[in-house]
Amino acid sequence: MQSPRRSRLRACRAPLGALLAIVPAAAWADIANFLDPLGPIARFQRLELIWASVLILIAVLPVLVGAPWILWRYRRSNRDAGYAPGWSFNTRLEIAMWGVPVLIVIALGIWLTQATVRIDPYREIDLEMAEGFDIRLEGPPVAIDTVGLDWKWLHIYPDEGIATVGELVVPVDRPVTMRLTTDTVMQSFMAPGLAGQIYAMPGMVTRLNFIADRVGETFAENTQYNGPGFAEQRSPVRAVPRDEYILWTAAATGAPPLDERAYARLAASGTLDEAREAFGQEGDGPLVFTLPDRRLFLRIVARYVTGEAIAPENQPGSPVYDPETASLPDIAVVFGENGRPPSTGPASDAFAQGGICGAPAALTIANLGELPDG
Amino acid sequence: MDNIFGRLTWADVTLFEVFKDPSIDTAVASAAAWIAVLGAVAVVALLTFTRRWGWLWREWLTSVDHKKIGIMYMVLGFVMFARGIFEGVVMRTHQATALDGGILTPHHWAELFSTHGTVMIFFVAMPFITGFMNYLIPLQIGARDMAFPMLNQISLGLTAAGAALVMISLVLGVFETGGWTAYPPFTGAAFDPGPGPDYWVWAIVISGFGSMFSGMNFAVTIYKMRAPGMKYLHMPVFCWTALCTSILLTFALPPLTVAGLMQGLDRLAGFHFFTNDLGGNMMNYANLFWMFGHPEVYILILPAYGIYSELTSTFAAKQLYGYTSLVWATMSIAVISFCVWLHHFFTMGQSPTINAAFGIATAIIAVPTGVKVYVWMATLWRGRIRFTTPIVYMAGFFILFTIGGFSGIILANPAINYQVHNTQFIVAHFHNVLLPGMLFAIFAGIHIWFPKAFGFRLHETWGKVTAALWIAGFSMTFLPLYVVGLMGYPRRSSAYDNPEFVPYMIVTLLGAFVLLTAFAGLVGTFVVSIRNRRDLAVPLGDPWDGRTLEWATPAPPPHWNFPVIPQVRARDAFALEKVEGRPYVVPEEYRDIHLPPSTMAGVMCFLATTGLGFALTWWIWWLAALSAVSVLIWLIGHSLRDHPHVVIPAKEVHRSNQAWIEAIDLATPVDRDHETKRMNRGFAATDMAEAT
Amino acid sequence: MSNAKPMNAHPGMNLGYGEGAHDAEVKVFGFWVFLMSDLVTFGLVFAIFGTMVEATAGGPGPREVTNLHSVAIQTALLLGSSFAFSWASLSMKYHEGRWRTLFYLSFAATSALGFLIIEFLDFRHWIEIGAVPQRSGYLSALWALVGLHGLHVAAGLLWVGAMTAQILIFGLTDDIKSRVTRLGLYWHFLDIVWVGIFSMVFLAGIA
Amino acid sequence: MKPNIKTMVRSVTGEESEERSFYSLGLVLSILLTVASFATVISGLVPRDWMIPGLIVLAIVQIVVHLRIFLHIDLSRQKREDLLMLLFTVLLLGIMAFGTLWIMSNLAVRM
Ligand code: HEA
Ligand code: HEA
Ligand code: CUA
Ligand SMILES: [Cu+2]
Repeated sequence: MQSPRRSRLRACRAPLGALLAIVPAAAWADIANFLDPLGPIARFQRLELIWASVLILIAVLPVLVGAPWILWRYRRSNRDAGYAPGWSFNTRLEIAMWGVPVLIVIALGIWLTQATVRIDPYREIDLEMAEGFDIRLEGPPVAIDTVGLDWKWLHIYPDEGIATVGELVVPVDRPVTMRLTTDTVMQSFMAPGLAGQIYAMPGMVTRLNFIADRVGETFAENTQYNGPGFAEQRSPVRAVPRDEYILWTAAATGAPPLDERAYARLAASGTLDEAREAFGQEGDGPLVFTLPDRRLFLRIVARYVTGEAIAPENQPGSPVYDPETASLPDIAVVFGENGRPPSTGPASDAFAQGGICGAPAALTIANLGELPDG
Repeated sequence: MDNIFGRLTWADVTLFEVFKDPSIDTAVASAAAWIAVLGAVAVVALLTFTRRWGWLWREWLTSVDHKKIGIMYMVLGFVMFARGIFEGVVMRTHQATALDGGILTPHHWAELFSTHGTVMIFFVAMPFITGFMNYLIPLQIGARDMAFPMLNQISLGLTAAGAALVMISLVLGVFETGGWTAYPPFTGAAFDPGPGPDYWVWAIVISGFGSMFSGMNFAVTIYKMRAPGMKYLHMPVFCWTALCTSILLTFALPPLTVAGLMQGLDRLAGFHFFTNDLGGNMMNYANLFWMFGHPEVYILILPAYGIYSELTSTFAAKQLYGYTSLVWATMSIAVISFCVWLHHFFTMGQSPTINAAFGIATAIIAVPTGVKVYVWMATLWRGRIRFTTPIVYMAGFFILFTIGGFSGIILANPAINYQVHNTQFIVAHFHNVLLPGMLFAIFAGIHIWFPKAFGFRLHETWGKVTAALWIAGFSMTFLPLYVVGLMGYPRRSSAYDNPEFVPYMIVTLLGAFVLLTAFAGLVGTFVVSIRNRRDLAVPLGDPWDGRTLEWATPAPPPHWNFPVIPQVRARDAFALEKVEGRPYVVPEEYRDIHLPPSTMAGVMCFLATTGLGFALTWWIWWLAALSAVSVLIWLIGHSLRDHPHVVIPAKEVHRSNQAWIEAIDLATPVDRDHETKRMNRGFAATDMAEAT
Repeated sequence: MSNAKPMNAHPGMNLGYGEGAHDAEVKVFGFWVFLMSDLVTFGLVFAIFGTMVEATAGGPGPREVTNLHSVAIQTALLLGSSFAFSWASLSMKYHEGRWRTLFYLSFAATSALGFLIIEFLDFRHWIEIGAVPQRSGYLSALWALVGLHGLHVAAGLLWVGAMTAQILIFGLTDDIKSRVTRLGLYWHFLDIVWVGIFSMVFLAGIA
Repeated sequence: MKPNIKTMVRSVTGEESEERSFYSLGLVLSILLTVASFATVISGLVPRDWMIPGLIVLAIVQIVVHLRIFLHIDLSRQKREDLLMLLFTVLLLGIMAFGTLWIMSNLAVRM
């Protein structure tokens, strides 16, 4: 690792920055964000924001308007205004003071509960939910496994057999069901144009479900500070028509494989630019790989629940991490039906792990040899 | 370790970094280190030159007088505030240039927001709040001192030790870079072997003990030391808020201590509480931290609410509207604040049921807070409002804090929180409640009680201009951050690539410079006021037509506060007496007054815990053992000696009180139209009497 | 302020009425507040322990670390110590002279010392079987919880030592009595924490 | 104003023996409850599912006994403040500890 005080950003950025400064802001106007969403979940969140604001304003406007007025009206020099130094209680006023906020909070509470349950990030977008949001589903869910690395996101498409870094591509009108973890410190994956964020934590698997209902571009970023390259952990998300998606996956088949060695090198701390350099890629496009081992994601999760200490040399993100010797365990976490972890399972004693959450007690671990494929 | 300095080496001294590798970045770092060192040297030199060491030692450092301890807390707060503000302005400057880069390295940027947050919360806001409570509580409840004067001094020592560690990190080594929340595993040994996170851990744990002891001390003082006749419902609202804050301090600091110590064990001894491997679980840290962190922000805001309550009724010359409602609101905020901590990690993956439950609990806090705001409006209603500096702050508070609370309620909705969590929206929210909420109250409070503590008022024009700058500067600096937050700009990022942010960033930079002017205005206010202290003098002690007991003493009050402990009959004790026309009665009989003796316990604890924290940070084991053992031995030795109370003879009490009463007899009362004029010597003609 | 009521509520505080009693009452109440804060600390460590019972990472678990004989002896010693302390308080309250009080105090201290020794033997055994805190989250939490209690007992012992010296120097003055009373609260409080530990950590661990 | 201690001394011997037997009762109860706890786990008489709840109940009862007898918490007026403080602490601790267990166990299932 470089000396932390030396900029890892500026070197590679100066030319790029100069370029961007010329590119007019208009280029950014097309990029979707929370205020200009690309999918129904984010749109719903925006609606929620508007309605909650309106409700809160009922209680807040009287202050914003009333306080300045009172201050002015009852200034000392205004002898026409009344003066009631002993006035200190009024039942009706008390009822209003307590009652109005209570009513608003009740409304807010009901509202918020419904909204929270409705867009639980773990909830897969099925027909019922699609109906609720008034959208069409034009195909089965796309499974994406996302791994947070030091300063880039790795997106694994297990069904397509490919993986990307620096770009997330999703087909329009097909739900995306994403599992997330990290192979370093805690991060938070956020795609503002689509669904907001969820934490990704080592040894654990969280979920995020979303769907894009129009073609367009937004971005995905990490919002949980994780070191000097943090600000660069942001990459485009493209929602593309279904045919284009198929073309895109097909085009990736010729890409280099993301085998254990390549993964170990990718996991080393570094921004996307640095990763491109490490893999000898020119330009500023994403890195694309094919996926020789579809259990890569599950093996990454398993790294933290083997029951053995992780040597710092084997811990991506550690200052002494050594990509040349680092390895992943030959075991993987197994999920039960519905992609849900089974509550009981044949966890062998050697891998008894867990803790209520430190490592997913509910997941089970299996030797790679015994794993069912896929 | 064979090195007697543990793992501390010459390379960790940051003073010369700029010469080794010149850049803006190292210049800022080295300049900060030099300022810290030269500042300390300057203070030492000044004290030596003016031969003030003995005075400092006798009158201040060893004093157990709650008033002096309160003032020392404020001084500590101001020193750290200067650092925090400077960092804030540097950060704004960086962000204005941060389209794809910026003037600082990302690592230095991280150190800045981490120290800024840590310093502002733990070593600015906390000392300010504690300082106010120290100064005011015994005076307002009619007591001579705190329940545990020596412990009070020790608390100050521990807080100062934490602050000292943060200052030392400027010169030796680096500070932690994971923000004031210091989430592991990022701050764990595997990812950051140190010393930064160690500085953080020990500074926080040590000063945390100080705050916890303060909390207990205040709580017992208010429970047990009230003047005879002062029922709970006779206490000034500030005391109520202080009581609730003390309870929060007592019960909310343990989670922080536990989290901090566990983090320390992980780092120093290889435990596995929050590590990635072997069953560690960083979610426990988030959970523990916010179990402290949320009540913490109410610890900061409740006394501020207390100050606003005193302020409105004093400067509107009216009885407080809805006292009972305020008391209930305060207590419910205190209790509910323990039930909402999860709203800081809605996005961790728990079920929607849990999220909704904590979201609702959070929204409920809007009710008592709203009641408070309405109560203050009702208090001003039909009052006779004087536009002194505190009222200017209050006006800013009404508008700006309400906006901050608004965004808080928005955040409390998990569905929306998924979008704005960890973005600049949060930064806008919490500055929006911390500055117009807490700091405005502190500044207003300083304008109100400074004359009590030092015997002269602060300059009004300077004060008002400063307040106005502050309001304008705040709005410019932080309101634009709401917008960029909604556009998805994460907090703590050193750079961005969206050019649309640039105009907002430039506005906030200008705002930060307005704030800097405001800070200059603050310094100016003090300088001008000290220069004109003769004209501004209010030795008689009641410049604002005050309502509570502290105004019934001269300014500054004598060490023993009250010649005889007052007998209280009702709320607003002093105002009542003024209305009834017999405010300054001469006691029939004076008695000897016993006061607790001076002690060097606070200084001892300061030195020992600073040494301990420093030693644990740098693995200097002998120093750690020495500090711990020496302070233990000292404390035990202290308990084996007799410490007779200081006795103030009745004669002296009589003499001093008589002098004050006579001065009042000679003075003419000043009405409210002239309260900011030179003729205000602190003997108020009350407005209320005239109206009733 | 001085609510004129006999202050016999706390054992050992036969201070009658007035200033002295008020002062003692304030101090005892203050200490009570401290204990409540400490209770929260312990409670949180318990809660963390609860979240980590399964985080053994393949290392030694509750069954390996629990030695019921040793736990039973520790429990007996601590209870005995607590009881001896109450006798010390009573002897102080009923003015049986400082030597009587010191006699009971030394009983309390010896039992507590015995407790610490047995606990130390347990710790040594844990280290021998590899149940060190560095092995797993569960063991970290275990050591933290049991160790925190042990540290409290050790601090209490130090305090008893200091108290003994104070009693020898000053005799049983009002001030000293109030201090002994506070020490007593602390002593009994630690016993309560131990009840939590032996039931929830050791017995529940092997249940 | 020093209270005259000497005059109050031996006039209260009835109270003294009462207090001594009260403490002894505390000791006996504690021993019984402790034995019961151990027996719950090792006697084999209690079904497994009942062990933990049984232990919790026994521990709570014993804690109450300790509080009442050794720490002198009761409902009399002078002590009400201590009691309130205790109840308040238990309330907060309940919120914090059960909140923690609730949140963490839920997270465990969802990860
Ligand atoms: C003094 C400090 C202070 C205060 C007073 C508050 C007050 C509030 N805060 Fe804030 N908060 C912080 C300091 C503070 N906060 C800090 C420092 C953080 C970030 C920590 C970090 O991550 O670094 C934070 C973060 C934070 C979050 C987490 C955001 C996230 O990380 O995702 C949330 C979420 O619910 C929140 C909510 C609230 C609410 C609901 C209030 C309420 O108390 C506000 C109540 C006030 C009002 C509502 C206005 C007045 C009311 C009326 C005029 C009428 C009644 C209104 C209604 C009926 C709606 N705050
Ligand atoms: C009390 C707390 C407090 C205060 C006062 C401030 C004050 C300021 N803060 Fe903040 N800040 C935090 C608490 C606070 N902050 C916290 C907790 C964080 C999070 C850290 C983390 O991420 O972990 C943070 C983070 C933070 C960031 C990082 C945002 C990010 O994550 O991207 C930035 C960026 O610019 C910033 C800026 C500022 C600025 C410019 C000021 C200003 O400089 C304020 C300037 C104030 C003045 C200049 C005072 C003027 C004085 C007067 C008017 C006095 C008048 C008085 C009398 C006359 C008596 N702060
Ligand atoms: Cu984090 Cu499970
Ligand atoms: Cu909060």
